[in-house]
Amino acid sequence: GKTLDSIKSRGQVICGVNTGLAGFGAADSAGKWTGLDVDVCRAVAAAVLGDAEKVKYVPLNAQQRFTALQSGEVDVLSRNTTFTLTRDASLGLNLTAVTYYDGQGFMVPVKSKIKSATQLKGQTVCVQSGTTTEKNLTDYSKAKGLGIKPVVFEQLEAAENAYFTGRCIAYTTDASGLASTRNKVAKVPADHIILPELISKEPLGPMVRRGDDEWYAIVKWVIYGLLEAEEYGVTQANVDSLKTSSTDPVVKRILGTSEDTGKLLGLDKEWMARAIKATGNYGEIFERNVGPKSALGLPRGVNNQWNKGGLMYAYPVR
Amino acid sequence: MTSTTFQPIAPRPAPVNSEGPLAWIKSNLLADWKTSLGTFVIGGLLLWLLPQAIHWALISASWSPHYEVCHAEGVGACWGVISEKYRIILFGRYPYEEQWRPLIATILLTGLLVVSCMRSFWKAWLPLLWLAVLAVFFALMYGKVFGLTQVDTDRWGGLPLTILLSSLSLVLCFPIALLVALGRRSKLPAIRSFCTIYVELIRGVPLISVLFMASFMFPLFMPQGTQIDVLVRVLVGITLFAAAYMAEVIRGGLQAIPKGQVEAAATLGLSYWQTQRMIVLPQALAMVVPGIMNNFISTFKDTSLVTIVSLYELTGALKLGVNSDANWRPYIIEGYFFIALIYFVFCFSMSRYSRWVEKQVNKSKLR
Amino acid sequence: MAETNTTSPIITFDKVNKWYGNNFHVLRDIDLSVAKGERIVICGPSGSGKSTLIRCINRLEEHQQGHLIVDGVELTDDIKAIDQVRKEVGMVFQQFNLFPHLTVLENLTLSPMWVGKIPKKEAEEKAMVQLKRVRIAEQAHKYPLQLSGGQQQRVAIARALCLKPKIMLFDEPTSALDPEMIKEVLDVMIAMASEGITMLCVTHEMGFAKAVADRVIFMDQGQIVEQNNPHDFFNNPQSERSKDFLSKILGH
Amino acid sequence: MAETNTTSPIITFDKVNKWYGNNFHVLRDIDLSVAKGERIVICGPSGSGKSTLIRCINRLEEHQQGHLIVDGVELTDDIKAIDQVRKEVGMVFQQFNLFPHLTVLENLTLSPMWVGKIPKKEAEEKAMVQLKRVRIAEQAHKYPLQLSGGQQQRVAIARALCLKPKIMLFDEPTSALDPEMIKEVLDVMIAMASEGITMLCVTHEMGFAKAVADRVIFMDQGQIVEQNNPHDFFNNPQSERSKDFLSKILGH
Amino acid sequence: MSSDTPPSHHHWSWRSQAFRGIVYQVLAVVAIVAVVWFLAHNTLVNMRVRGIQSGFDFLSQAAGFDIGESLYPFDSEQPYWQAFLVGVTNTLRVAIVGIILSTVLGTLLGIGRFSRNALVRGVCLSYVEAFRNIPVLLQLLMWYVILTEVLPSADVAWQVGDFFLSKGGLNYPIPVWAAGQLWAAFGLLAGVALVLLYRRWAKRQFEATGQLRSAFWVPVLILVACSLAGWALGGAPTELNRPVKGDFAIENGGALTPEFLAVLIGLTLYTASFIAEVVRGGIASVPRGQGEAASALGLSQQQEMRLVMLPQALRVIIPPLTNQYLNLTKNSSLAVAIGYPDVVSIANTALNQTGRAVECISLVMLVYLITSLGTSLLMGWYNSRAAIKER
Ligand SMILES: Nc1ncnc2c1ncn2[C@@H]1O[C@H](COP(=O)(O)OP(=O)(O)OP(=O)(O)O)[C@@H](O)[C@H]1O
Ligand SMILES: Nc1ncnc2c1ncn2[C@@H]1O[C@H](COP(=O)(O)OP(=O)(O)OP(=O)(O)O)[C@@H](O)[C@H]1O
Ligand SMILES: [Mg+2]
Ligand SMILES: [Mg+2]
Repeated sequence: GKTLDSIKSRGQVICGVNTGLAGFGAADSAGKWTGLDVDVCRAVAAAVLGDAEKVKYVPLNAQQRFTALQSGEVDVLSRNTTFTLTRDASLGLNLTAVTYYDGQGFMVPVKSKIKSATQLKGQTVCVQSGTTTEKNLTDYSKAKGLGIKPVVFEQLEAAENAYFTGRCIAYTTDASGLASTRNKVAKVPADHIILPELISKEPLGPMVRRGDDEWYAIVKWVIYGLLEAEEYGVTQANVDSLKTSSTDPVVKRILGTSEDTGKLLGLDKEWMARAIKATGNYGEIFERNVGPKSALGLPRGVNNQWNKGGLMYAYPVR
Repeated sequence: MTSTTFQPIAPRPAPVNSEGPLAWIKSNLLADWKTSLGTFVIGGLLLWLLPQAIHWALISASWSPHYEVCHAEGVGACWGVISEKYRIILFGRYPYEEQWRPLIATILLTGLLVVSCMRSFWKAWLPLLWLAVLAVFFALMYGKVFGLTQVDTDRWGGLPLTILLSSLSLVLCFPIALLVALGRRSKLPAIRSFCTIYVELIRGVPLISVLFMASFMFPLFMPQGTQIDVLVRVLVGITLFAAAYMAEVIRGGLQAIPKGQVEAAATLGLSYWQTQRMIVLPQALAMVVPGIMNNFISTFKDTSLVTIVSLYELTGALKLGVNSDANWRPYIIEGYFFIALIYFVFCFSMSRYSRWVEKQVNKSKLR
Repeated sequence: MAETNTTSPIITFDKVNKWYGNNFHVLRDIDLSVAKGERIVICGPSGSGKSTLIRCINRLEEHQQGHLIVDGVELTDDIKAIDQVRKEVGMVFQQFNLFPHLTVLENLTLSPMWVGKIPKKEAEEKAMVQLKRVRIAEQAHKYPLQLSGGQQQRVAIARALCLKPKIMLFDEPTSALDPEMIKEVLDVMIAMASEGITMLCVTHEMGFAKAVADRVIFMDQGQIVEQNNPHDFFNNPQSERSKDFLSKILGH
Repeated sequence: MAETNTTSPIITFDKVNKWYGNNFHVLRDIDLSVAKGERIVICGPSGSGKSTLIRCINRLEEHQQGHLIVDGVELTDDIKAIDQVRKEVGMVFQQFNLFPHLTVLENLTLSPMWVGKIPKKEAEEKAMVQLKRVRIAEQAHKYPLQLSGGQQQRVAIARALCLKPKIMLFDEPTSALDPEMIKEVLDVMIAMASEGITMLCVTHEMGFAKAVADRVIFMDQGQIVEQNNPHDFFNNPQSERSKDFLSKILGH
Repeated sequence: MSSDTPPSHHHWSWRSQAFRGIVYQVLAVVAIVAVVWFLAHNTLVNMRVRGIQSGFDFLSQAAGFDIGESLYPFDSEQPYWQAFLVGVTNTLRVAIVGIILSTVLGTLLGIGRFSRNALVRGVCLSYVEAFRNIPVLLQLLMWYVILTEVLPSADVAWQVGDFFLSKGGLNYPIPVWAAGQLWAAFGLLAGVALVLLYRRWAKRQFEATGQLRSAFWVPVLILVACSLAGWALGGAPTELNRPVKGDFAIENGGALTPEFLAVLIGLTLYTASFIAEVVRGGIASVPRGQGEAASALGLSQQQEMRLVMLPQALRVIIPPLTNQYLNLTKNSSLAVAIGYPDVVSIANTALNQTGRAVECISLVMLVYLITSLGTSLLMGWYNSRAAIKER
């Protein structure tokens, strides 16, 4: 399609990412982008252009992100964005595949002695505007009759800051975001706890523009490929050796040594092998960026493979 | 009736009246009971507040770039936040090792601004100098020439961005403003009403809605696939905004030119454009230099709003640097004071300059 | 020097000196006494200090040396004394200085009502009398800027007259006017002159000087160079300086 | 009515009418022809349309009816014709209208250089000739506002002369000047008059009119009420209106 | 003599000014229409190709989000247009209070520049220079940080009587609504009427006798007495809704949030510095001759100020003052940076939830345009009424 052609001629995938959410999309002081969402972009670039570094990152805030994608400023929006019906149906966007199953939670200071979200009756809660979060908070407050007073901020940092200075009793966003904030932004992470309630479903994943089904397919299948690679044990370390040694027909298809699955997508047959080589499989990406051993320390939980009790169930690469 | 011949009396100097500090205090501070009361109330307040402020800001302040020091009891201002973070505040996310480039670029551009303010440099080659310096500025900032590594515009930030946005938008808005101002005084109704609508429309809305439009909506206005750097779009937004205000300032100057000047030019046979270029504009612009400076000052201040659309100019860079660092976050107020000082130094010197120009202009009106 | 010493003087300048700033010596050793009812015309080249001289009389400018006594009150820093003198002295400016936000009538009643504390009705009646005197009673309810220059100046004269002053000061009252309007104003002034009010008038209208002045004073460089009755002054000026000046203003 | 019809006219007004806006009929059926070299003084009360009349001649105002022919060119919408006429006609304004941001010399060379397209050096030489003619060559490098009013007006005259015009228009050239300076300007104008240039001058300086005018035109309410040679006009005005007017401006 | 209206006539040739004018205008119109068409066309194509929905129908859908502060109750089930309305009232609330406060402060500062007291002059000058030369956004952010960082948290709030100041903002007691309050309000109204009557009487007295009556203290006294009387008549209700310390926050009573306070303080202090300059310029613009004439008429310094200088200065002051009011209103849009739910903030939320960027931003612009135009018209009307009558 057009998108793929222009990516090839420009030699770069343009990827919309978060302005700074540790573990998902953030730049370090040297300008190097890391995170789960970022790795997705890298995998796509590796599959399409053969080089995971050929990505231009465009940091977008909540308000900018959809128009940026709609107008063609970015090729793919990989910015912890929740898939919802409205966004699918009315914004002219396509939801590719879920890369992280999340839910919205609350963070409160330990010293407030709040143990449950139901204790937040009549309290102020800091939230970033222009997110599903804001709406979920309202729904939850209404359903439970809590009368929560939102204090809404334009920018993530402002909302976090207001919480840490004590303007609000609680801070709400996706649980992953809470963990990221607590570990990266709080002075003493142990002073804050994340309440057990998750008040919404937040399937996060990359989006692309409508009207270019080939490109849509490529992004979607790169993600499924990464998932299936994990399922079948293909890793960054063993991808090269498996190319020659593997006898598993599924693995062979993923690595393009038997069938040319790439051709159907308009790519070459090595596409998935390169992606895995560049970023590792989904499990590796998760571990590296947000997993228990990373700075964020999130449990794998629902984001585990389907056969290990999680929700990650890739369509077969076949 | 007798009369005398004229005997000029030589002028004498005025008798010395009790000048000196005491007399000054008497007439300026203690003239009558109301004045004295004011002096005591305000003087008392100042005597009470100023030492506290000085104590906080200077005497008990900590300057060391270690946040632990600031936590100690009795420490006032924690300027350490600046010693620690000044590079990110001044240059945003520009690559650390390459920050000499924005430094030089900023000095160049500021120098050019200063030079442009001097009358003796108001020559025909000044615009060329501007072009040259801007070219060097971009070469330095963006790189990719002379073996400099490329630095994308999304990593530009801090002071260079502030200065770039304000000076470039001023330079660019000028020709637009000139045309619009002339258009608003045109005898042709269609042209006049277009210019009026433009000016009134822009002046009726806040800058941030223009910025929102530039950064969120503009891509929708363009043919598919056109990509315009967000920096450029924001620049266009600010420029169009500033041009409307500038046009009004210039129009004020045009209105102040007596009709007789145009008539005199007409009797000498000058054409419309000759009259504008050689008679009307030189006088009108000289007259409104203070207004132009004021406009520049507000544009300079207004660039701080681009932080709302996620560009990291001074304010944004400060928040970027300090908000994400839990140890320093409580001291962001010191950071704000720091950039407030930067803004103040720039704006204050510009407003002084405009006062000076005003005086010069008035002087030349007298013999 | 000829002084009309028939009655005791109403204004006395005694070695008055004035400086603008520290160096500009604008009035130099002025000695002058003006008798009650006397009509004096002051002329002289631009910048010679004519305006400054008459503005000292109602203390719009203060002198720094010498004594200046107006109607028996010496002008010093004393605010009471200044107020008293200002009640006795009316002034008409070159630029009229009418209050543009008030109607003609309000211009005239302002001071009587707020300073003189007389009721509005009475003040308006008196104002109308003065307006009739300057022959523009029908303009009473217009605003100053709706009038012609000559009319404005006549309002200004009426306003000054409403104070019932003993002394009237005129500072080039006709020089901002068109030729036709000059006459209107001069006519009013000539009429006033016949009523016995003390008048000091800075003007270059030699016709006026000849018609009404008791004395013409010629100033140059902050000094009184020559004073004489109009006939002698115009036909037989004594000093070089005045001859030169007269030749210029009468020459064309 | 006496008209100097010795040569063919250089300016012809033929039933010229002009309105300001839609209602204000400012020039009414003006018929006038001016011979080459003639010197005409126009007078009349304020607002009678004198300025408008002479401003029509170089199309600073446009007339709406009738024909106006200047030096053989009829003035219409045609830009070329207007440009041509303006090259032949110099104009001096009451308020001088010098360009304050240019030096005296630059004021004079502006039009020759940009319109006449002659080299700077030549333009400056010619300008100096004119400046000498008005006797202020030594002020060439000053700025207009550094000069006295009389000097400024002389620069304005020199500027107009630099066009080498066949016709000079003066609109009350002395009425913004101090009495001492009026003479300087009138002297220059009288000198010019003797050089045979066609002059139209709005002025109330009757001395000047008597000294140089071939014809005096009296206007009122947009019409030419009376025209005559100066001697007859001043001593024996024909219409009531001019008698009245003359009594006023000569009266004081 | 010919007819008394001018004939209209035209020569249609390229050398005619009028003809050229028309050609230029047609060119300009074509160029501008082309640009507008280009942009509109692109937008439509872009939206169609990507299936972006457009239109203002979303305004009647349920908003689905809560608003932190609002003058009147707002529920998330109410439609978007009502949410917008809340935003507009929040904007106006800040703007109107800010305009009043900054006018008072600015006028004092401006007059202070003419004080005979050098200290007063110095303080006013430093204030103006300091506040004018720092971006207003920066000032808002600073005030917000000061309010949230420096103030104590709710459990250790500063307390004076029933007033609490904490990170939660300013909490104050509000009287519980009772009939007595209504009476007091009636009393106040009656007081206003009485004051008007008094002023007319005082004016007549002055005109009749030349005697001046107090123009400030007596009216104030009347107002206070009347409201007290009304309050007493109504049974002198003293019940108050007092704020109390809750577990995590101050509860009950009235509250001003730190966001509102920061916006208000920031805008007021910033705008006051500009108004001070406007006032100073206005007073300085009255020609010196006016003051001299007033002195020559024997008016005292106060009378000169009140009767001659101020009425004239006001005409110079009003237009730039209007501009400052408009600026303040427009600057209130910066509230979005510190979380105050003004109309821009509401529009941003709406924009994100519905994706109708064009519509939402246009709505915001429209709100401000209407405010601006409305104010301009009002001031234009005032100006034409107050303009000095000329020929
Ligand atoms: N406030 C002032 N400060 C300094 N110098 C002044 C001031 N007012 C007047 N002067 C100067 O004092 C001199 C005398 O001024 P004054 O107005 O008395 O002259 P004048 O004789 O009235 O002249 P004119 O005929 O031009 O009105 C002039 O040189 C003038 O420039
Ligand atoms: N541009 C204009 N629009 C409308 N009316 C005008 C305009 N210019 C002049 N007038 C009016 O036309 C009339 C004649 O004006 P003009 O200037 O020709 O008179 P004048 O005889 O030169 O008077 P003065 O001696 O005052 O200069 C006046 O009543 C004037 O108010
Ligand atoms: Mg004078
Ligand atoms: Mg005229």
